[in-house]
Amino acid sequence: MKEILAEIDNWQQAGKRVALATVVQVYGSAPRPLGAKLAVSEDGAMVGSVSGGCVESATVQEALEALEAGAPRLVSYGIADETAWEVGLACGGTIEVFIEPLDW
Amino acid sequence: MKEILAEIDNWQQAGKRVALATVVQVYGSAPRPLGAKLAVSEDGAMVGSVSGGCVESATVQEALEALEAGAPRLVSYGIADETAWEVGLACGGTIEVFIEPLDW
Amino acid sequence: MAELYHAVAQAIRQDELCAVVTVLSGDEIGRKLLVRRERKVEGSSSAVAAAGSLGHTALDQAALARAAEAMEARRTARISLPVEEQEWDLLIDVHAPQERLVIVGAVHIAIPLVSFARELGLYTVVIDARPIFATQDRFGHVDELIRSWPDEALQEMKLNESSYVVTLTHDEKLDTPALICALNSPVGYIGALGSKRTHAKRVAALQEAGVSDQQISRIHAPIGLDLGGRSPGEIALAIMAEIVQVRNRSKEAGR
Amino acid sequence: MAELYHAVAQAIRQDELCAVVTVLSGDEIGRKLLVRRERKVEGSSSAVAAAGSLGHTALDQAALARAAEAMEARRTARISLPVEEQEWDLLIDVHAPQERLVIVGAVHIAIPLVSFARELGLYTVVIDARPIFATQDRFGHVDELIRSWPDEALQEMKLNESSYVVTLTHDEKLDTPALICALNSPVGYIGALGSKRTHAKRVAALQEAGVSDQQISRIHAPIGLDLGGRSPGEIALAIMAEIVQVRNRSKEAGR
Repeated sequence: MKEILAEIDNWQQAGKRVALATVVQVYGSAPRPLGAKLAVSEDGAMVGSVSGGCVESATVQEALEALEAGAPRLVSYGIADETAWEVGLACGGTIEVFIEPLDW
Repeated sequence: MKEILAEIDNWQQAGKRVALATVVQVYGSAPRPLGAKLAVSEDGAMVGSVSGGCVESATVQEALEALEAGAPRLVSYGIADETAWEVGLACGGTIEVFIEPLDW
Repeated sequence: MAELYHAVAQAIRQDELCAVVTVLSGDEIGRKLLVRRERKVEGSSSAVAAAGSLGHTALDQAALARAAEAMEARRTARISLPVEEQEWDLLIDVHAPQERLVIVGAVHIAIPLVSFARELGLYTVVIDARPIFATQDRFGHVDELIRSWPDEALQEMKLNESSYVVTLTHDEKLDTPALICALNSPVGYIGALGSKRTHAKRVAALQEAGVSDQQISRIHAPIGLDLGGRSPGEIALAIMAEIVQVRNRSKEAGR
Repeated sequence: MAELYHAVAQAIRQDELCAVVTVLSGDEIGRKLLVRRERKVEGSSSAVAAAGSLGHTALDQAALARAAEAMEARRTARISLPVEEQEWDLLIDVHAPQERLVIVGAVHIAIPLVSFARELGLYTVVIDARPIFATQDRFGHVDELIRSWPDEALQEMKLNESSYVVTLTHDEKLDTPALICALNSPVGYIGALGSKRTHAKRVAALQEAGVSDQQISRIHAPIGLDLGGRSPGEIALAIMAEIVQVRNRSKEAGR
């Protein structure tokens, strides 16, 4: 978390809303551990990561929707086939990500 | 030693005489351990190493002289000042090198 | 609004161990509780609910107990907590200070030791005043290379329970002041290279400097697990293995 | 002429443990003795003077004894040997086969394990038939990445006392045949990842395959020293520390 605080500060000081995505469950051995974080600003900029790369863009989409809705959500990403492996989620399986507006 | 065998073979097959230099004593912590080897062909080509780089050329000179003389010799290299460190012998001290014609 | 986040961000910035509990599903989704440690007079500490709420007093209390365990184990966990005839789906997100290995003496053993520590995710610092040892060439892989006297450098660092200090200089004049500095801090591991004979001399020097035997007993010497090797790599591995073992045993015991 | 050298070169090429003793100063400067091991019927071995001479029978015998010790310790040494009222200045140059870590299963733990082994100077091999595990991306740092069935790959390798085999696949169908292969060789270390329960099942499978209990007892399981961590890096460190400890104890005991 420490490594993304400065960028979140920048966004908040610029008056932008921010959403936070956190890995809350890992089935199999995923590239990023439980608690790994991705922050997303209302204009779609991101910092941090929740996977080796392949679910980041989907997570940004969900994060923007969560900001619109003003409510948290729990999302599951299943990565089972070889293609997914190749795009970077090195160890397969499923991850669950909790996505919330940073309004607390 | 294994990594220099092929090159020694090449030289011998080309009819060239070869000298072998071996680190036989290390005072302080030198970059190359006891037993480290440098082989030198009669035309001054070398393979392997006895230091991080700074006593290699002096060793090649001694090796060529040993080939001329047809006899082994024991040589000491003292590396004490900062300049020597900077040229690559990372840990200072003194090394002793045994230099012999490979005629056995 | 944003108060809880700012408390969390502040704790993390100050390298303080803390946990954020979040309700992940159900009616209370998104509710949070911040758990920090309160240090008591005699040095021990206990976890306290510092801010926020999960919406029910009984749930807050049960979550606090589980958060305290997770903090001691330094392990983020997803749990299902039964309180008041409901199963609560919670994340206990532990924010632990970055572990740091501080190596006094830019000697040969320090080179593989830095590699091992980095592979394990530790932040690495090497301190040596001697310019011929502390070179970028030898330590291009370290996070921080400090060219100054070890005790001065250590005094300026905020050594905490997640800091591990190792002295490797082979030189009493450098090692002993560094050890005194480390012993005056709550570091999680202190190890000193040297034979039993060297260590006996060191103990005498520390006693003379007024360090108590109880404090001296915190020093691991001879350093490292007994893996039986003598090469720099083997000694570095033995040291790294000992640090990990000591750290994990402290976690299990609860600090 | 050159006969001795060719015998030495051949032994080194065949990954055979041997030592070359050389007189470093005095009248006999440059004289050499090659020491190899003779394997006895019952599996043990003893060092023998295989070629050359230092010029005196008593000196050859004394040097042979010291060379045998140095070979067991895998340690090149400069010694001063008193024989016949003279101090002989000798180098005992030990040529040990390159140590090799063979990892079965390109799982996450294998990534830091390869790093640790390479830092210690071991040659590293990772075997996994599953293309999604055995990727260049994950294992760019390994010396050799073999994409085939573990037992087939192991059969093709010349496993010797300086080879260490670790199975990490979490899959009995892959691990068990690999273990049988390793047990049929003189490898210096065999370790298998898995809980006590997994290992009990594995022992049953090996017994059913006709492997003797004495052979099965060569397997280190649960694998690794007890450092108390659960992360891939911690487990890899515990495995590496165990391999080094087992190797060094074998050296001390003499193989």
